[in-house]
Amino acid sequence: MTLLNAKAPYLKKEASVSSMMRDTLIALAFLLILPVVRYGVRPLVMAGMTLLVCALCEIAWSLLQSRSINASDCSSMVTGLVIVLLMPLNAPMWLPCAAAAFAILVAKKPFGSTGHTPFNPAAAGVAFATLLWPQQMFAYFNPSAHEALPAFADCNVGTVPSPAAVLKNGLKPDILPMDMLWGVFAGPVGTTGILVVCACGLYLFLKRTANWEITACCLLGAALMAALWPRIACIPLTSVKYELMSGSLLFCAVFMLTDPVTSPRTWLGRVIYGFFAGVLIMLFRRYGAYEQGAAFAILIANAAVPHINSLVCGDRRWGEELYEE
Amino acid sequence: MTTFAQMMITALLAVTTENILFAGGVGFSHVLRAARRPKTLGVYSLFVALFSLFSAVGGSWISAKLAGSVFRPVLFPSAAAFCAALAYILVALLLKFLPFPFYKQYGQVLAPAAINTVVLSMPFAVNRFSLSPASAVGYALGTGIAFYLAAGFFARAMPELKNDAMPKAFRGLPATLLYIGILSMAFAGLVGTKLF
Amino acid sequence: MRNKGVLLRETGTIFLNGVFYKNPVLVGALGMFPVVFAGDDLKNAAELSLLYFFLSVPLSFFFCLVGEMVPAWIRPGLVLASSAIFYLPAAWLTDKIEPGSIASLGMAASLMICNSMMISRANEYAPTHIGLAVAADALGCSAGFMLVITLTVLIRSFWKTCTDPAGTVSVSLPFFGFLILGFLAALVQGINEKRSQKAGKKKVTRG
Amino acid sequence: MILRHGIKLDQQKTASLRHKIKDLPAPEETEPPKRLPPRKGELNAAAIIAAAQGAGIVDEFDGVPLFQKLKRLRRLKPNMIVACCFDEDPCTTSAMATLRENTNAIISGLVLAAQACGAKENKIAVATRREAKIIHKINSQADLIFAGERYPARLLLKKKLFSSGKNAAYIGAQACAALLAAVDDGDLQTSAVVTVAGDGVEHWRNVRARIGTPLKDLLEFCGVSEKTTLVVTGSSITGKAVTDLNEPVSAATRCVIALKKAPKYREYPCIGCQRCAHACPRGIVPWKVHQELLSAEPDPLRLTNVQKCIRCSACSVACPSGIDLTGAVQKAAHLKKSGDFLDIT
Repeated sequence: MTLLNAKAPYLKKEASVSSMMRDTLIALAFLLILPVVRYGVRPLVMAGMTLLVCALCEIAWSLLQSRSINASDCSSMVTGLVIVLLMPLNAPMWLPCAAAAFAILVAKKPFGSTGHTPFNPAAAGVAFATLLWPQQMFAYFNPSAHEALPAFADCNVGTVPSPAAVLKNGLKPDILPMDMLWGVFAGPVGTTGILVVCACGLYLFLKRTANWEITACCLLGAALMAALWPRIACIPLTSVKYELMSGSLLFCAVFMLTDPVTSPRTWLGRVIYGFFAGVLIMLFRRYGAYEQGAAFAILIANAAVPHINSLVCGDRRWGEELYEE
Repeated sequence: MTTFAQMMITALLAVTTENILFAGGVGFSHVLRAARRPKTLGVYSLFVALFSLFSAVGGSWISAKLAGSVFRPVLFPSAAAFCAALAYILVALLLKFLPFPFYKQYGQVLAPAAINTVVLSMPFAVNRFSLSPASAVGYALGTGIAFYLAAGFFARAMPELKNDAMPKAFRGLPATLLYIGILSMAFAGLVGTKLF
Repeated sequence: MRNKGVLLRETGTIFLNGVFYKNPVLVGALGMFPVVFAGDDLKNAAELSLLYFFLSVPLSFFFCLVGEMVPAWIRPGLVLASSAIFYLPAAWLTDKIEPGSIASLGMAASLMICNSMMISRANEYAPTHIGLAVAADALGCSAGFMLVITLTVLIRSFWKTCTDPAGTVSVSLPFFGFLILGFLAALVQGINEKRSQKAGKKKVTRG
Repeated sequence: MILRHGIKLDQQKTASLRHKIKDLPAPEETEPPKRLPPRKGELNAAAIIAAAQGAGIVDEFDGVPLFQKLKRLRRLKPNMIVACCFDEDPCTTSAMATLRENTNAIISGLVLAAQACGAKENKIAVATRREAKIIHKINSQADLIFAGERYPARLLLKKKLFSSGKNAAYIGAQACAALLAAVDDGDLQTSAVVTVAGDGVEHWRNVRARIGTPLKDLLEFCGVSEKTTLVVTGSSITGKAVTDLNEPVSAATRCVIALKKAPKYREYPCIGCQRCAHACPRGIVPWKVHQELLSAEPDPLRLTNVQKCIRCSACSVACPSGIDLTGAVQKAAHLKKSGDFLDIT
């Protein structure tokens, strides 16, 4: 038997970037089960199309760069799935595909894939879609009306304002906070199943793929803002419950904020980052132009990460020339 | 007390919703120039705040005087620019003859900080948001702070935008422009419509 | 005087650099505000290019003559003052060609006065170069500016067709302009990279 | 959580611990081992050290000859001596097997070592409470301390004892047993217990082999399969790949691992997950060192305490992106030590 010479750690490691991405993918796929059971096969078709577009963008970009195609891990898949889960179910099929293409081709690849993206690609994709197609992004179908949703075609069903929209106009959503838990209310595909999102979040924290402190501090910040300045005239507790469960705050806190590439490096930095993101999300909800301000808030929070890093890490680079001319 | 509170509110607005840097796209060549020299960043934005203060007050005074004339859309900007130029020359004169070597260190920062689109857009912002003189001062200070924050963000992000994992065509300026694009997309979510 | 051929080729390269290879907007990141802010329909683009041309050529010539005599620390103030003065005839001329254009442009036209591209050209380039070079550079820059602003307008109008009725206003927002500028700058940088590699290879094969 | 550095690895120890230590049959023509001359005077420190020197005992804890270590310890006067009967490498079980099989020999050998270097207390370090229960069944009044299962267990134990104010010395399990044999019946250290593990070997065993037997016999004794492409000695994390199999077994080789397929890690860019900083027991931040080396001109002032690295490569194992952080820290230490950066122009 010929023996070859290999480098030091010889044991099979369990945590690698692709295994972390696979965990996130499993957690995201879990979120798809509830809508598929309730509304038919359309979510699966949507997710499939978006993943296909992500893969095509990756291949096109590496062909353009004449670099080997299989160098990519499945982080673009995660971006695609996150974008699909933030879209309404009756959105036209090309909407998540356009957002995913923007996320991969503009927010991820030009900055150097995976390790060097300054912004979370999924957040950039959703922000782009919200800005360019606001009507399609916030037209949620009525879940309790039980209309059949076609698998492929664009469905023209009656749209109903989501609790987040009602909150934005300062009224009290007619659905009680407690039965918002079961997720039978108008909202994006993945964010309505509050219990499922919490379960997937717990799964990610236990497997140490995501850092729990970011999500905890984000929810804390948002709850504090909701309690101190409630948007609707009610006791602070119900305002906190409505704010946390409506819109995509919980989903973004668990899946988009905990992306290790765009979060600070130290524990204290992550606490500050989570709290800052929670407060920003609430500010965007109150003063923003659209009902779902989470994606924009995450972009600004990601821009502040280098600041938090140098603030907390203490590698005082501020003094001398950061970028030689 | 209320004028001070008014000033603070407009300053806060200048940084968030009425941020003419990100939502208006004004003066980013100067933000990048300031970000490339982080040592003089603080003084640069201080000068920007100072000169936008001059032009905001001067602008509202000039628009009051030129209210009647028919050539208002043409005369007003050139008058405002002229007064900004005068302000620069005065400040340059003043600094040159100061005892301690202030000018030698920050001299070459003074010129770009005084003559840029942020300063000249002040009178237009004052008209657009119909600010009272006190809140005009607040707005100018707010814009100075917004400039400082934006330049601080870019000074930190610049080393990250030049790594070698990026394709060669995107290194340096193109990545910075995309970075500005995505960040102003976030602010566009806050404002929603055209600022001016 | 160097012979005519060398002089002509040099001004040619200065002009070409101004237009594409060292385009002040895409490579120098100067004067992005009009492109980003007002670049959403062809009429605006044409008027702004005209205004820039009428404003920058006389300014550059003026400073080509007088630039040496003014001390360095006072020159930026003088540049802004003279640009304010030159703005009046320039605005009058553009208004003559397209009536009502200055009023419709509003802030974009008036902020042309302190356009950082023109200011830096007049402040640093004009005083130290001979008349012909300054003329070529001014023409090159205005042609480059027109190229960039028309490209931005074309891309934006394409995107306007495929967005939501409520989404068209966000296409003309500055963030979209910056994204387009980012990709155009990457295109220019890619071409420059290829040119320098080819030049490098050619030098190696010949040497 | 912040204090307990190091990483948790999935242990593969049960397979080789189930069986007793097997003796590799020595080839026939070797003559029986000679004996030490019987001791004349009474048993004092110098006599113990002379016996250790005579028997040529090599301490497998750090590969230092035992008599040199005892002489140095006698000068340093530690107030505690610890017998390390735990294995930090997930596949190795040689120390635990020796402790399980001759517990009393190790205890009395430890007493002798304590007497040799004048240490007041002597303790046996064991990995987990479960292990301690087994040992207490054999010999109830052995006092034990726990080293835990987080890799690198040795350094974490040293840190724990150092922080509790004890100036401790460390000695290997097989060295204690060999010391007792040398002092009581004067025979030399001729054999060492080696764990043979890895998916290239059919049944994983602890084998007591004579020092100097080539690895080939050891592997054939445990039934090595033809498809093994990689043989590693030392440890599965910081070990050395062996290319020719007639390399001799020394007292310090604790395990031999035969693998069918060398594990290949695809390298991704660093995603900043902070696991390497948590894993490093010496307080180095490996991802910052890696980032600094990648920057245009690495600034040595920013490579904080890089020279304290003990090359346990816990960071390379912890890194999900497969970056060779140990190599990066070594390069940084070399850059910092070599001083070729001092171009103050």
